[in-house]
Amino acid sequence: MAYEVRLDSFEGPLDLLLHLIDKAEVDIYDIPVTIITEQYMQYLYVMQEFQIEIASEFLVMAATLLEIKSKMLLPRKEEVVFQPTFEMEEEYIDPRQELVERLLEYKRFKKLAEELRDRETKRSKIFTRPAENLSTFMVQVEENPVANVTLYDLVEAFNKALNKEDKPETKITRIHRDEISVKERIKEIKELLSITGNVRFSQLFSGSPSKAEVVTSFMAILEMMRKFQIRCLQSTLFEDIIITANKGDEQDAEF
Amino acid sequence: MQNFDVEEIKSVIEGLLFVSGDEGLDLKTIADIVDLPVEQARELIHQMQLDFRQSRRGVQIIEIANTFQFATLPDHAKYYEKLASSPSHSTLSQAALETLAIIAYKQPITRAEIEDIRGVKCEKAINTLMSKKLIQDAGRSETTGRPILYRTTTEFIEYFGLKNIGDLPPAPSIEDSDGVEEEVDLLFQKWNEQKA
Amino acid sequence: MQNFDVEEIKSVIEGLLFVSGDEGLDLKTIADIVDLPVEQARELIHQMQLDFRQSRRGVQIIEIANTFQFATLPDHAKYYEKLASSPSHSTLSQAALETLAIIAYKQPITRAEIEDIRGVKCEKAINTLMSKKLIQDAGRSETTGRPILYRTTTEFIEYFGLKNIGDLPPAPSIEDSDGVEEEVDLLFQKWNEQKA
Repeated sequence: MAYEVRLDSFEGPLDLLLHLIDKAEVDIYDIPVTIITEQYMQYLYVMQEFQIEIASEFLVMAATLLEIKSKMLLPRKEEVVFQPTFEMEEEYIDPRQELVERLLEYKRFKKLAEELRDRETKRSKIFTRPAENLSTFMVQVEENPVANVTLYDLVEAFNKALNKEDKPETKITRIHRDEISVKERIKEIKELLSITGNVRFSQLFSGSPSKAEVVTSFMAILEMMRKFQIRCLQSTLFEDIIITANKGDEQDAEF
Repeated sequence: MQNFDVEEIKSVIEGLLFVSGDEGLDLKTIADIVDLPVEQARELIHQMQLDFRQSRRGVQIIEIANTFQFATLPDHAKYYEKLASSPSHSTLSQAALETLAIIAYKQPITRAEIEDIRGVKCEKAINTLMSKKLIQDAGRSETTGRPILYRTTTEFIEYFGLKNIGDLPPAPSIEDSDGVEEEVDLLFQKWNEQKA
Repeated sequence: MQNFDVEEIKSVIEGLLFVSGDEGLDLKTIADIVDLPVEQARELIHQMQLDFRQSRRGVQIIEIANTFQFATLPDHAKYYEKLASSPSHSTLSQAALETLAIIAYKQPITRAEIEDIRGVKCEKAINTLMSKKLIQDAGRSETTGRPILYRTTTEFIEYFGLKNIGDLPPAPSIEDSDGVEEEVDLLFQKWNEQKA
């Protein structure tokens, strides 16, 4: 069999059918169903022989072909003539019609895919270079390059970057229980400060803290800053924050 | 520009395209910078494209995704392959290409609709195309189950070196099929509406 | 090269210099690629430098540290300034925004790590962000190859109107991206409650 070489190289049953029709050099609008079905079944048989897993779509198509074949065997026109008038007016639908339409549609996109392949190849033959870094040409008074971007957009962009994998649709709502309150956290930080005088934000945690823990701590610090109990220093963005106790204010603490 | 020195403006445009690299520059920006009406800038760029060919320059000006940019010549590919990376170096599988073709021409479209046309599952192809950013979610269909709709991205246009989405190869018409031809016309109509 | 077509070789060299970008190419590499003796290649490049000046090209070929590369013309600086501050240059693409978000939350981070998360190359996005001064080098990673680390700049905080790190919404973690949105919501909720 000539198509043995391409055994599993078909994209699906439609692809295989198009190949068989093409090989048999028959009109796609007038498919000799008996012949094509036989060849199709033969192909499946060969696949089986070679122990290639046959996708269910191929089997569904086999059933469809057999169905069409049996419908084609039913007598038509001659009989219709002897039918009562109202049934005669019913338009005869070729059992192959739906399949032919599907094949034509698929063939169209197969051609388009070839076109795209062509473009892909052409495109791969030309090269460009990355844009130059224009920062040396930046004038001192700069426009805000992110004037139209909000923080929300930034978070959104991050989520989008993280969530590109298809996620399962099931959503599990997690209920977060406050393991530690802001009040308690303030107390802990104060204790820590009374020993060391100052502490790094990162030192407030051991191991890998939960997000709730980080936020609670952060809010505790903000609260303490508001009450002038501590001072915070950060040399540059995302540098560790250094927390220093404000002398004399400890007594006022109401926590 | 007070003294309209064509050669100088061409020279400036060359420099602008050079520094913009594969980001390209749209006509409006070029026109603004050289202080010319858009149509005049377009005319100059077309002249430059001709100049470049005539003087056998090693680069050409191409139009991709509504921007102009420099690119090397296809005939010279063999010299550059070792040095440069091309965006289309990794070739897509047949399954991915077929899926992409269907999305490009029928967007927005659901996975089930694509599978109907291809006659096979295409979850894998869709995942590949998503991870290569050639397609993206386009909301959800109003039909039962509200399945995700897919559409092509700007990266898709860049990957295939198209001028814009309307620059897609025309859908081939199938011989003697009135129905299909009509459908093709309809598609084009849709495209044009989208472009407008 | 059997048939010594000078114009063709010049054309190839132009493309070579174009694609090699800022790194430039040394004479030996150029000569090897076009299959000419080094001296002949040098002679051709010198000719090209003259050609470029005579035909008022918008770029020039310069020799830096024994490599040849393209460079812009000093006289055109004002146009590049205009480009650097043009609207097209001041809006961020989705790719750039995603890259910026990843750097903001995971800094310091290498390009390879960003590409792992995004699933696509982001050299272009990084260049854009660098030229807009939204990110900067932050030394080199200790890992193999010692790749460059990136971090956001002071300008970044200013542009986003942040007062300090606390103004940046809490970072969702990669491990449980399922619940990311909910967690962010939850944190905002908590934050607002506290403020109230």
